[in-house]
Amino acid sequence: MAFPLLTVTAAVPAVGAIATAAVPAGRRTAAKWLALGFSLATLVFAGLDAARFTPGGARYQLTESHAWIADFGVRYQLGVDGIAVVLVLLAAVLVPFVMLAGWHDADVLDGHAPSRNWRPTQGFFALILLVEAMVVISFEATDVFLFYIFFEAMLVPMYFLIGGFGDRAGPKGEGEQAKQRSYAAVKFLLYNLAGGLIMLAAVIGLYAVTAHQLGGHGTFSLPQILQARASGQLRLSSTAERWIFLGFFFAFAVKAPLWPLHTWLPNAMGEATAPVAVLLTAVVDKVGTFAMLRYCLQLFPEASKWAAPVILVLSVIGIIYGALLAVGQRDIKRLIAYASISHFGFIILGIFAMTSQGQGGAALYMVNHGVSTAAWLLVAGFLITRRGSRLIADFGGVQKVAPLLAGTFLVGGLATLSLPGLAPFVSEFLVLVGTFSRYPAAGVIATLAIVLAALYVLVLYQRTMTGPVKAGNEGIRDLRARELVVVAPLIALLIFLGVYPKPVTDMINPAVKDTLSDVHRTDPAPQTNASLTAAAKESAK
Amino acid sequence: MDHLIGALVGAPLLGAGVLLAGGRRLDRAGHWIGCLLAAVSFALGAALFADMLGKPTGQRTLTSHLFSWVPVGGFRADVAFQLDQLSMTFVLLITGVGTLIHIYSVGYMAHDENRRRFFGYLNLFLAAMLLLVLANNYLLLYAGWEGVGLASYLLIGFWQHKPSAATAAKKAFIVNRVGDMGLSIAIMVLFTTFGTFSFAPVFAHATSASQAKLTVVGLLLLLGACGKSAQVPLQSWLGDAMEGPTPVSALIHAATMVTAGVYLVTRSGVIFNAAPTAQLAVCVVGAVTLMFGAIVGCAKDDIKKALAGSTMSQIGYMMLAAGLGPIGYVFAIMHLVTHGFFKAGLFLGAGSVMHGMNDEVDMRKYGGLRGYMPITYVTFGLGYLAIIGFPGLSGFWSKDKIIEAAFAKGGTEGWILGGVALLGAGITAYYMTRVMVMTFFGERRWQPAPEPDTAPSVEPGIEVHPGDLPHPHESPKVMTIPMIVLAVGSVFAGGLFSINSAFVKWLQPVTGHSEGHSPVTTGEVTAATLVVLAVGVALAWAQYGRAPVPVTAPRGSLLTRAARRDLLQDDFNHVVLVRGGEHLTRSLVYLDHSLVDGAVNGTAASVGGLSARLRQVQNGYVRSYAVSMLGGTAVLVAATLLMRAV
Amino acid sequence: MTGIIHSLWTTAADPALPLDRIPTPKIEYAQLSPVLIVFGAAVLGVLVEALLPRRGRYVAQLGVSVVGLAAAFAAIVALAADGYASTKSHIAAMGAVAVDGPALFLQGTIVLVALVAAFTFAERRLDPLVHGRRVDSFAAQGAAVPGSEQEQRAVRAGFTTTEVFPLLLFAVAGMMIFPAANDLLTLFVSLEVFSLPLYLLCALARRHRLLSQESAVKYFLLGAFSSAILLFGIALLYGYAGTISYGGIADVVSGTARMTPALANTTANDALLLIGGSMVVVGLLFKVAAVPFHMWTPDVYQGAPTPVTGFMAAATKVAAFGALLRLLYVVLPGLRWDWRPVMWGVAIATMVIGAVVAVTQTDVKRLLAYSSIAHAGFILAGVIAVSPDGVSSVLFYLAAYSFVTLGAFAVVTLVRDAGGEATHLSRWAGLGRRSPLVAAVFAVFLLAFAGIPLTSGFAGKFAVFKAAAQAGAVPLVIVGVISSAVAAFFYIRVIVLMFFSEPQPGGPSVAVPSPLTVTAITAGAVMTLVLGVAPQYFLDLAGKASVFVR
Amino acid sequence: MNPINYLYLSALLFTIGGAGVLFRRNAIIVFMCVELMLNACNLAFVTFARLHGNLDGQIFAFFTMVVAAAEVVVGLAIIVTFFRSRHSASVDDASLMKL
Repeated sequence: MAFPLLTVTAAVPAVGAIATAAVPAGRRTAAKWLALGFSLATLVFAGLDAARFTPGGARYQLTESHAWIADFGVRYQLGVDGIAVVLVLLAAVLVPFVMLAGWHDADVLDGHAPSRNWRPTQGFFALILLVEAMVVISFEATDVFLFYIFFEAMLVPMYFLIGGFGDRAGPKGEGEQAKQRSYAAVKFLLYNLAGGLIMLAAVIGLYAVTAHQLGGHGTFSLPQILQARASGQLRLSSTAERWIFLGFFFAFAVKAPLWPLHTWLPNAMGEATAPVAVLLTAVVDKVGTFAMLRYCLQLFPEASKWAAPVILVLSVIGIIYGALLAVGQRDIKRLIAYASISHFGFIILGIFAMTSQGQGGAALYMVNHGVSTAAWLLVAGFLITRRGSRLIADFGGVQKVAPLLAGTFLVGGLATLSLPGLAPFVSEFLVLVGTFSRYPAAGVIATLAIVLAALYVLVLYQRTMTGPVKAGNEGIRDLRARELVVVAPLIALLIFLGVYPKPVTDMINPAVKDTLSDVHRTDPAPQTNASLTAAAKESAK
Repeated sequence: MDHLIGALVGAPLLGAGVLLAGGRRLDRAGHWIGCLLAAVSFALGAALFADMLGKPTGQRTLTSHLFSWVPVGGFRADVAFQLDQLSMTFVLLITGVGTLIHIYSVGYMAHDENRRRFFGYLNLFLAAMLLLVLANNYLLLYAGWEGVGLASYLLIGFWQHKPSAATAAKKAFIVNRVGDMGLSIAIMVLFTTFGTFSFAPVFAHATSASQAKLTVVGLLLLLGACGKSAQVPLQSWLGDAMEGPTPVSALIHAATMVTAGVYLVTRSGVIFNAAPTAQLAVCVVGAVTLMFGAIVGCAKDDIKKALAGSTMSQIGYMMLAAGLGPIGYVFAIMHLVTHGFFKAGLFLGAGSVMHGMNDEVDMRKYGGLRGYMPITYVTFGLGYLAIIGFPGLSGFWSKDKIIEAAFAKGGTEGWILGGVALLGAGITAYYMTRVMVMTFFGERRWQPAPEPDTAPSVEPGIEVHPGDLPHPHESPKVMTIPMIVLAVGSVFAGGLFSINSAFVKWLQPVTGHSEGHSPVTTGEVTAATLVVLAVGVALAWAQYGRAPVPVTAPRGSLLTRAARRDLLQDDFNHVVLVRGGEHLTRSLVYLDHSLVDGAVNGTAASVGGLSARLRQVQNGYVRSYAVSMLGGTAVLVAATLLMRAV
Repeated sequence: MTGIIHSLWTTAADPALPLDRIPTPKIEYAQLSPVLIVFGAAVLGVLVEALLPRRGRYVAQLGVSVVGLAAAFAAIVALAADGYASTKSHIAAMGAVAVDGPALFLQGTIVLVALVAAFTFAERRLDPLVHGRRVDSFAAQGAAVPGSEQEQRAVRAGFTTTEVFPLLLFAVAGMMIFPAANDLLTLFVSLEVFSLPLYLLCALARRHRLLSQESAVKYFLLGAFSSAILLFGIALLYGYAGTISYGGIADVVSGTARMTPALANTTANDALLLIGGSMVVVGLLFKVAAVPFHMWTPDVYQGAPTPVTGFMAAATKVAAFGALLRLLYVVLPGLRWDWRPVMWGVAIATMVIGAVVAVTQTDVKRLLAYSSIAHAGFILAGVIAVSPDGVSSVLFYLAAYSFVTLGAFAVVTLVRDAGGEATHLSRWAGLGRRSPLVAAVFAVFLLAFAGIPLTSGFAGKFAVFKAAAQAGAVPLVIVGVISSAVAAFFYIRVIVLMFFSEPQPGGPSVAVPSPLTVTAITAGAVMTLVLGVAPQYFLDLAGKASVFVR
Repeated sequence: MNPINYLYLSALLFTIGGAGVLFRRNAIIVFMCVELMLNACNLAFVTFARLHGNLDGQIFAFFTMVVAAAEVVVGLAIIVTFFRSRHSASVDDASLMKL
């Protein structure tokens, strides 16, 4: 059999996690380098995946399939379409930067060692790698159950990352801070767990239905289900399909997060350190939107179309709502969190507009949002750690003392407000066009967000960076070499993807086409042709 | 040849990249690199122009397809250029004036430690502006459109340590974004209507689309134009934009960027021609802005703000013309070019004055400077004559044509528009004379040294020691030469263009042209214009030339005071938009916490309460446990029997 | 099984044959060997107590129990390998004991659990030395009054209650028969056989003896009460069917039995059957701690010595659910439509109340008690799906759950302060800082309880819910899912406490256990992960073992 | 007379026993009430044995007695230790653990 590339891609970070965790207490730095090494190795393999993937070829490529839990109709089954490949690559690209940015985040905890084997640093990096492994495999899975398992399991390491290694630059005292942290972590976990458990019911339902219709044993294999539905073996009753769809969608909507299920995100992002917050929004949450695109639409096309109007409304609300709240925030990280909520609204909007521009844009948006958020939030993190506070009011005139930091921060912000030439613009515009061409009203309202985005980004920049240097900001040093190594490539990537996104879109487009054919949707035709033919008819009469 | 188009954009882009990424090590050579690359792209432009002149009128359009930008489904946006006469005109204006202003800035920014960054931004602006005028499709145009917005943001806020500058920059960007929103929606409508947004196919099919659609597109494009070109109701940012260094005001907020709106309307002429309603809207916006700017210009004591007002009003002229359709397009562009010369010249002059008056901008503290800075005086004067439309100079040719065309629109509309344009000419004469006189004539009001109470008029952040008196002096050559060149342009350009209407012939293939049948003859228009002009000048002279000008501004009439405050537009925005917005966001923040989040926390709390209550049942007494068991048994038995019963 | 099974007693009662021709009952010793081995070991244990000097007893007892249990497990495996779990499964001892898949599977589980439990029973490193002697968690002398002079003497003399091992073995033997019992008499007797030792074990804690005795009293009184109810139910069933053998009753219920006038008379109305049936079910629900028969659980779990609690929580549930399954699937399948709705109600109440009440618990052992109640509810969901899938899912869940529970309670024994085990949650604050390893293991168990994927808890939960859903009990699944969300909340709370809150000064320390407890915990953890990651083998096992003999 | 009456009697006894468990405080008496319930069961068994004309019920009764005896042994042991450590046999004193 062929070399199990996908398995290896997921296994490398998993092994790395174990290895890192095993590093003895004294060797903090060694652990860091080891972890970084493994993340880079993952990047190499992810690159190989992308290289071996042939756009426009088979729908799922590099497939692997082994029996796993026959009783549950579960197979260990991997395979990637264009979108999955790109997202795996995204995760693999971002994690090393996350590690570099968080290089010293766990050191604080290392100070007082309550016990012999107290190794926060090892734990921190091991958990990051663990998250990466689980995210990667959930992108690669083509078996609903396999996906679900890791979709759920990744909550645990993420939970420890948020609650255990949280931000110590909060507005309140350490004690209060600890409370806030664990509240945020628990909130994150319970929200997502609740979503996941509802989904579990739906997953079980799916099994029951398939088992009932395919005779005896049910299946979770995505290709098999699609094939069975195509051949008419499998015909879900519309009620069953809708209920199961809702179960799935709920979980993904929590993860994504979609308004009004979003309230865990600001807490989590506010309390987690910037790198962890990046890991959360830029990498982990993408699983939610990805899953909408892959599972909701492909498994339940009819139900998706049935629910689309409501979902569109919710996501439009989310877009505007998130942006408005971002304007109203006093806390830098919470501001960025609400900005992300607005952007997730765009992604979901694009997915359920069900046009090739919308979905292609949404898929591209996942990548771009990942990169841009990483750039902006990481720089914000550097700023916060320097000042020891994340309240906007505590900053001012930083640009005078740390021009480089200010500049990169501005670039990140400009990417967030989707300035042409930077990556997010392309995807955002695609989503808007795609939405507009089917639901003009939604498209227009969503477009309001570009003004609001400009507002919150520039206001944040003005308050923190411009004007006379504020007391307490004199000491802020400009970016260090390590931090430049983090930021520069991200910015380069932003510009590249903004100017020449074709390599990515070429990967994505075939997958989008397949998905659209699953839901039996075609792009609305331009109206002139229609009007022309109409005129022709007129003249014919 | 057509590959040069890419290089045309590429050169300044390269400059921007090098200067911004280069870091401090380029500080010493940075500004020259900037100038060089600007000059290079001007040279390229000139070469292309020569090449274009060599070709027959029919095949003068060059196209060059670089690469496919965003291909998704039916959605194809390419990075592709189209260089026709219209674009060419802009290319020459942008790169020409741009290069001059680069050179000027070398002197003007000599003492700024961030000069390298400044030139980087200038180059970035050139690149973006060229992209805007060279794009062959609306999306690429939009990219350039926002690009110039960014450049203007960066340059207005160049002195970030000044809160006023930072605020002005932010304001400019956000107000522009409102316009951009219109433009982007317009693109969406175009895509859904035509399945493409490249110029050629869209214009080819334009007529086949429903009029309603075209009107919508037209209005949305107009919204975009209003944002970029500071037309009512989105004009409020331009005045504040004067916080930026003067060369920026000259290049971006006078000569080039602010005229992008006019370019957009002219470029989309086909659409507008098919949508009369939209066209009328353009005219109205133009006319209103024309008056608005002029009135504001009369009241400002800050020389740059006065000039900004005039810019606004001049662009109003262009918009008005562009709104007139084929009658006006050519003259809109022609006025745009001449205006580019003399307004840039005026701003540079103003800059030179401020340079000599250690950055004093209040004209009431000038006076009698003509002796101290003769070259500035002469060039500024020529620019002045040009803008008020003194016979023979550039402004005369272009503006009169617009006024004439306005009348030529015919019907009552024609009369109204024409009248407004004519009146505008008079006011222009008035406020420009005012500026001229207050600055260069009369007795000098800049001694003794500025008292503390004048601090507000001094730009904050720049400390003024009572003791260092302004010692007016002529600016260095590197600054004066560009001024001279521009002055020459503002004297002769208009004339050259009008020699057997060369300009009309030049642009006609792109924009189309038709002589409207004017109810009034050219002679009559000219005469009328000259009359109002004379009146305006005379009034101004009477007010400021003969009588001494008070150093502190008199309270003035209600209109004056309103005009000083940009006719209360900012106050309106503040009350309605800013305050309202703040309240909205604040209440939303509260709701998010109490309602959306509260619901969840509430559920958790209620579960906890239920749990606490159920706990009480577990009271530790064996006998009560036994009761629950026996009770349970009874219930179970009963239930089972019931199941059988039903 | 075709034909009517003659139980020992009916043949004897048959007036047709004179007394001298009573056939000697036929006992298949080989097939009963597992139980017999354990009984033998137990008796041996008693002898050890009687004959060996004090010093030698501990080792001897431990040896006897371990060997006995291991041998029993070997015997079970041998039987299963011999096909008694599937093809050759039949009813031994003149219809008293069934030897079939479920029986063997559950017996295997119970024996393994007991083996691990025996290790925790024997742990002697955790308590500080008393008069230079190592002591375990059992009272020096059960009879001695706490704090009395007599107790002092016993302690000084270095007494230890090594009787716990024979007690354990007797209980195990009873539990092994319980799910295999094929007539009501065996059911009742075995119930008492495993209950009585447990009552005693509960009373034998070394620390907190008052609590321990209180738990024993409560357990005993309520247990006796429940067995009385069970017995009355049995009486009524017997009255209805005229026989106490499962098969016989089933036949009568389904109407395939040979009609006698008496039978015709008693079966005339089903009240006897329904009341009797539900009372028997109540007796079993008490043992599985289903609402509203759960109230003894928290008190007993808290008071009993933690090793005993672990054993009870794990093994009793297995045995009782086994018996419940057999009763509902073999005796009362004919009444499915009567008991199913009722069981629905019980299951829902159990899931919800168990989860909700646990939210506000402050004692680890009580918390685990309530969680065990909630889990009983989940398992009931599987029981309700009357299908082979349902049986196998329940079997799997029981195996998975019992090891998680054992492990969890074993960890609880480690966290100690001056007063013995520190079971109050507030004392656990910051445990993750002090000893990350122990905290991590406990966290794994908690996550398994919460049903997080990749743990055995998830596989089990999925199995039962899947079975329930396929049997059309979708609402049950949804309630289950929601209540497991609630349950998740308090498991998470403990994790938060251990990892994210500052350790309090003078907080408990984690004792370094002997290999015994280490083995126990490791076994729990390994099973948890293995059954979580690669459950297929065990699912197969349970699937093969899911057919009851009749 | 009609054996059914014995059944009524046994039911009555069972109820009395149950009531006793609920209402009496003294552990010994509570326990005795349980024994009473067991005996009620025995009565039922014997009656049914008579009804069905087979011996199962009677045999069962014997077993019950044995079991009951065993229960007494264990139960009394527990209750006695309990009593000795608290000098009270009231089951209501056994309420240290609650909630």
